[in-house]
Amino acid sequence: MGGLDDLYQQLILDHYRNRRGRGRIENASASVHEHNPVCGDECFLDILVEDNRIVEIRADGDGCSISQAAASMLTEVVADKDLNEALEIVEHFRRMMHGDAEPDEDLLGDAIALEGVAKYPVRVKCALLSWLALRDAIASYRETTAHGG
Amino acid sequence: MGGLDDLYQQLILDHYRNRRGRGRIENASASVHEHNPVCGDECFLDILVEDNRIVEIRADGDGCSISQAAASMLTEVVADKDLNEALEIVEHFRRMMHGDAEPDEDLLGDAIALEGVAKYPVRVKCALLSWLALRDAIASYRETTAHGG
Amino acid sequence: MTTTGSPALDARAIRAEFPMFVAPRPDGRPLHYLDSAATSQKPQVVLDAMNAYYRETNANVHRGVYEMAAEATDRFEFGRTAAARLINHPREALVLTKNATEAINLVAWAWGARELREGDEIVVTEMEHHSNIVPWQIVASMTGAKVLFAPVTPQGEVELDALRALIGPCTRMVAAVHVSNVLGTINPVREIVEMAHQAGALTMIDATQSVPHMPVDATSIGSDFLVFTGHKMLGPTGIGALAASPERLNAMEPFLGGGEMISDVTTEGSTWAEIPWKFEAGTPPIAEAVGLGAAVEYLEALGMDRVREHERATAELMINALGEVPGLTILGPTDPDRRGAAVSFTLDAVHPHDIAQFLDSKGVCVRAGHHCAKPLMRVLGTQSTTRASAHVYTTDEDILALQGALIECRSWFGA
Amino acid sequence: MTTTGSPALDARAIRAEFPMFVAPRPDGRPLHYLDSAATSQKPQVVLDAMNAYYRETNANVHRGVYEMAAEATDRFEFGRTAAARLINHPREALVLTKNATEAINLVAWAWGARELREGDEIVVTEMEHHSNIVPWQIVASMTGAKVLFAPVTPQGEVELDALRALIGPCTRMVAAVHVSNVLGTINPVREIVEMAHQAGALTMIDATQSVPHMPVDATSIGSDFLVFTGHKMLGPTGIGALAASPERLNAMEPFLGGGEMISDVTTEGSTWAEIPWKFEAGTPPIAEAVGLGAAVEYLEALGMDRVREHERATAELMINALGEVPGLTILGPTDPDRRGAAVSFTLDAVHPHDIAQFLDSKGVCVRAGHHCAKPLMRVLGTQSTTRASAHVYTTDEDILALQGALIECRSWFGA
Ligand SMILES: Cc1ncc(COP(=O)(O)O)c(C=O)c1O
Ligand SMILES: Cc1ncc(COP(=O)(O)O)c(C=O)c1O
Repeated sequence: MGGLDDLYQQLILDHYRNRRGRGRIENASASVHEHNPVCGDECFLDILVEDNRIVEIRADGDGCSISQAAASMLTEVVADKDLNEALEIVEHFRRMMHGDAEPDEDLLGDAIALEGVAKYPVRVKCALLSWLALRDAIASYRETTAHGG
Repeated sequence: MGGLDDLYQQLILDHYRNRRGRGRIENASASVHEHNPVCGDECFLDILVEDNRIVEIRADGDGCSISQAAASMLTEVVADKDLNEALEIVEHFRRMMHGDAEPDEDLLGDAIALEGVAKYPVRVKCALLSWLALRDAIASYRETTAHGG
Repeated sequence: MTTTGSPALDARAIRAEFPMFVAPRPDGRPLHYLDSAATSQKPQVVLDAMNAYYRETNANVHRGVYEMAAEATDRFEFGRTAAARLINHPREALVLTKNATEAINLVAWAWGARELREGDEIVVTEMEHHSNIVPWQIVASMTGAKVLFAPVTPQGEVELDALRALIGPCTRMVAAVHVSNVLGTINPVREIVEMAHQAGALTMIDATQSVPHMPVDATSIGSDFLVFTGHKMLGPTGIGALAASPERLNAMEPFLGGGEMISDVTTEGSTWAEIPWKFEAGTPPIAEAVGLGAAVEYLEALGMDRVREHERATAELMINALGEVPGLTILGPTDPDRRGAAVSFTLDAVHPHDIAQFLDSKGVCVRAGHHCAKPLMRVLGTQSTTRASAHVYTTDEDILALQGALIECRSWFGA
Repeated sequence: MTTTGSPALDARAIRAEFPMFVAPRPDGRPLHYLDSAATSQKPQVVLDAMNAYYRETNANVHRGVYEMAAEATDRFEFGRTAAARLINHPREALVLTKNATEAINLVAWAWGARELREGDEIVVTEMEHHSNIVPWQIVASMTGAKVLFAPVTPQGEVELDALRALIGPCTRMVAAVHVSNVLGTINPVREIVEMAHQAGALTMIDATQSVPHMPVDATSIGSDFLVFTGHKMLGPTGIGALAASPERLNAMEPFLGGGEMISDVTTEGSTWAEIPWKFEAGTPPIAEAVGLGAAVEYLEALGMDRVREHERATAELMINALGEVPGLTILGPTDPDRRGAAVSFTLDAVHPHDIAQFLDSKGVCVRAGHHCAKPLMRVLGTQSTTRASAHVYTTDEDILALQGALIECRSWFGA
């Protein structure tokens, strides 16, 4: 069952069973709601931004172990990061998922454990769900503030 | 080249080269215009009816040897026939073309030579063009007279 | 045919006729293919028929004078004849399409986009596949018509009284699935068709999941339209069918325009060929029709009654076997007489994606997701399910492998 | 690949790779297949790719978690990638359809039926295949738009000045064929596209007869839409393609609705998947896409420049050989640089049906009829023509056999 262990590394199962950063933020600076068209899974992502920094991030919604672990890892790795840094991390993660980048543990933290997902195209969508939600949340935050919100 | 000789019997080539009953009838009792959707060939068929009898029949239009010979034979075999008899002959010919009837030379005259066409589905349409035109012409004649035309 | 003379199908013997089950997988994993509701495997005779077509008589159909073209036309039209015969339908009223979805869209566009008016209503059930929902939504949005959904009980049955109440003077079309691809429910389609006809509405029966698995008599169902798809009935991809009433087809304006479907074309306008060709524009799926014909002959030789009996028995076994898995909940009817062998379930909190992934590592192929039936998922109160589904080649071992893998899966994910 | 290193294709070696030409015919007749404009023969590699798909990894695409389904998706999407690469087009803007006809209808219905208004004009040429006429007539009759025909000279060329004069402020769409299936004429499509765009009209290029036979660069043609079909380019039946500008596809509402093409479906309404899947409803022609991919790879290995050079040389030989047949008149351009190797002709008063029938008895397969181009037939002043057409496997012997059979045919029918 080598393939399975490759995919479901211990770190992933650990994040899945003990999700970090779960829930919602009352007074979020930006909130987005994404869904995975393949399985219907949903992700609610909230960020609280201060001085261009993610001071709080929470992800909610049900999903498979990969999507839950990915969300859990995301909330850890981008916590307290500057918005541009966060976007850079998301982009690096996205490229790793598409097999376009050598994974960099300094950027990704625990999320490097998701590297094996890249071999399972359908599951790539699961892993990316919350991460791309963050990208959209940042874009939406910037749009609102640019318009004086 | 057996197949070819089977299809193009001498009688067929003879009718093709010397078409009988070609042309139009000025004061026709009924006229129809049919075309073969496969090749675009057209057939103009006129009949003159008196006392329920086909006193004159002419077919016009270009076409392949099979369609020309079939039209030529038609004009001979139904000449002077009662409308019901003519319809019966047409139906017998139609069934022969679809392989549904043993050909009866008494009914078909020279047209029995077209029997071999049944094996060539695309050519069946050629052979039937003028014959089905006659069926339509009789129907149209009857409709007009029924409505007091 | 290698099936025994006994009434029951010999699924093991049948497997030997399917190349997919004959060759070992490169990594040595067994193959317990339980995703036939998504697409079926193909017997060798179907591949042979298509290969023979390409090798012996490949030519474009319907207009060629030369013998090879006439032979191609014969083999193509034989596929239509076989498919029509299987469902007891007149062959001239069987339109070949690329899949069941196109067949439904054909009606939605050719009839609906032209005939529907503001305030008209189309009634579907909450149990429909997206293919029997979205085409109606699209033409409704173009015409101002409305799509109404007949409710489905949490046990996975259409509420017939509520459906009856929904159908009214504004109803122009009632569209319902024969057998649910998610729950396996067999719907009382004759009753539904009668209800609709009494109200003067047309009917569309989605028989995509019934035609492959049981005797289906389109004439006795009596719907105006009925669709099915080749790839789920042991046939190739790229072909489906619309069986319609001949009067309806004759009355309808065409859908796709182009070669083959015309009688005459002028710069002023065009006239149409006879049915069914009036609805088949362009070069049809020729080899695919040949393959479909071979699939129908294969099913006929097995006997659709026996195919249904195998399906019933497999459903029963599956429901019993799954019932023994701790934490597993079966969705939909549990009476095997009232369902097909597509069985959806949930397993504690383990997500369907994880289940399907784990099962794959044991050689068990199942589907996880919304099964193109999101409105039904909402009724069931879930985002996705895991579905195991069978066909004539499904054996007891497949079901036992599924059961065993599910038990292991549950503990692996620590549920 | 068994072709030599030399610049010219070795058609005899190529034939050895096509099962249709390898097996002798049961009645011993030779096979001079000169009907490739209707459909092409298939190399063994195309059949092998489809068989391998069915044997090794047949599963429904895009949603399956298990490995076999992911592999099926890969092979399917590889077909799209290959087809897009062949015409230098972005893969996400290449929609797979069942044939070229459906691809044109997709645009006519999804765009035309929704966007056209009374008084709008669609300009086509008199040289179009019915598939690029009838869809426009159908949506015109639904919307009140008009279809205008740009004239073609008796020599078989589009009158560009007249076309330019026809295109005006009411023109919404200009639809033109790249290479005529009847006359072989190569049209100046870049010029036509520019004319249309200057007037603010959209453009549809029917590249069904060009993509199989010459390098076609969709990006440099620059049309909004361009279509082609698998079965004429050494691929299987049941697959075609619409190459569109990505912006256009994104802006368009969908056509066929159903599984695969949605993002979300609710009882209130639905949202769509990304392009190209937004336009691919239901189970796609999976094995057919795999076969198309193999056909593209085969053509690429031959080299499209060399394919075109073989086509040009064959056209030249055909025109010379036919020119020596007494009583024979070639329709369309005679300069091989300006045409493909589909050559229509008349032979005294011998009817095309009789010619095709006689030729068949000599093993020569040609097409007789209106070639789905009745408006063009009227321009040419005939009801039907005989057409011989070639592909990469066409040899000099085929052409000489055609010539010889035509000479015999003429005397047999006593012309
Ligand atoms: C020029 C042209 N356009 C369109 C078509 C239609 O192609 P298909 O029948 O594959 O849809 C053809 C082939 O018949 C053609 O030659
Ligand atoms: C119930 C039902 N209807 C329609 C379809 C659509 O079939 P296809 O994808 O072949 O068009 C399916 C299969 O996915 C189905 O299960």
